[in-house]
Amino acid sequence: MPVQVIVFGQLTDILGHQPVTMEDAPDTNTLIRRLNQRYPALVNAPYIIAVDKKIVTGNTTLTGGNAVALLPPFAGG
Amino acid sequence: MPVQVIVFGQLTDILGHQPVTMEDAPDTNTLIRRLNQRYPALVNAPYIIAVDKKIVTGNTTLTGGNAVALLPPFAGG
Amino acid sequence: MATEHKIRNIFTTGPISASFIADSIQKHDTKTNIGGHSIFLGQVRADVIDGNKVAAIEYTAYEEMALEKMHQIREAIFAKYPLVCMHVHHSLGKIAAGEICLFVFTSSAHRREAIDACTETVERIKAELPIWGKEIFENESYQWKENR
Amino acid sequence: MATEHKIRNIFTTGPISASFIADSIQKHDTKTNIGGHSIFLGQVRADVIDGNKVAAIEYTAYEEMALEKMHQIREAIFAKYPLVCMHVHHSLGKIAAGEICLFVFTSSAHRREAIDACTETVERIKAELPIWGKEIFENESYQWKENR
Repeated sequence: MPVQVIVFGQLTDILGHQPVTMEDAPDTNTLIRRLNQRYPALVNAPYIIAVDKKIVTGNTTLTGGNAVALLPPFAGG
Repeated sequence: MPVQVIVFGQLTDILGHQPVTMEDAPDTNTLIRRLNQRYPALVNAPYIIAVDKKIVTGNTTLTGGNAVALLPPFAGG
Repeated sequence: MATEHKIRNIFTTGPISASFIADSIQKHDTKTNIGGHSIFLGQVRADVIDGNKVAAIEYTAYEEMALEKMHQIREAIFAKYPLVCMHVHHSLGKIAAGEICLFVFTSSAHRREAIDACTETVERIKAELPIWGKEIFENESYQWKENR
Repeated sequence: MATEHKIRNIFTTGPISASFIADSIQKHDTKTNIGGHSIFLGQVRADVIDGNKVAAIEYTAYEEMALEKMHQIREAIFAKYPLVCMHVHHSLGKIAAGEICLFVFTSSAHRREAIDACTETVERIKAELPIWGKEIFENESYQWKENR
């Protein structure tokens, strides 16, 4: 099941500005493992994960329709 | 020794807007006693006393050069 | 850091206009060490008391004493908070309901200091400056404003 | 009192101008139940880091998520404080040092509620909205802004 991943802030230095499509990502743990393989600089980057604009903690099941976003520390204002 | 007394706010309803000159007021206690005689409504009015723009507490000696002000509760802003 | 400030006038006759506030904000765009501004505006409320609506407040002050006191407050606030600048304006005369009568404006590198300095300055202005307000009702009766 | 609010846009491209702020203030002169306004303005600081001076911050956001979150914050603030109104504006894109990038404006009958609501909203915006800032130095290098 392919999942679209978008990133923001300093993570765009690693993954770029375009959504990245990851094949075979049944849950967020698997997704992150695969992203870490493809983008080794991601391993030590701080971020939280949002699925469909809600922050998730712990491993979360994904379907092809989910929008996954990796969010580095917020810096508004 | 005549002393000039100015008042503000609700006290202008009692003493008016012009400075009041009080004769023979060697200290603030005497001054207030004489003012209370002349303006009975002053007795129950809340205020603090400033001599030369400094708030005084307790009886304070006056000279003819002092500016005495009676200040009802502040209501700025 | 000890900072020397002159006694400045804070009083202005009539309401404080939005354009005056905008000019004041605009002037800070060259002070690039500022990260946060905190502004408090006091506005005259059309309170209804016993069926009478407040149409305006007429402000008076013991101006000389108020300016000396404001100077002390300013010095104390600058000693306590690392501010870049502080501006205070208070209206005198008749200010209609809906108009602005107090403008306190503090700026600092970081937000917390600007916010705390502004709040403390507003509280001290209300508690310590010899200023009075006559609440004038629509039927032309009045009562003297009391701060809470 | 439960108040229903729609999701509103808070984002504006480019800096927030003093005249925009003035217009926003001016619009409140008919709301005569307001006694106090509290305003916070965030301004881009020309910090010097390792000899490089910040010339601008380029803001980006996960806009959809930020607007949903801001809506929740707004609802929570209105539930907690008796506000008459609240306005929030945040810049996106490149904002030069000295320009304003955040405008939070709360109004209530009494000062305390307006001030507390403004402060809490600013803190929550900084902590909870998915917004990022790229600090662009005069030599065109950059670093990512971190909130403290």
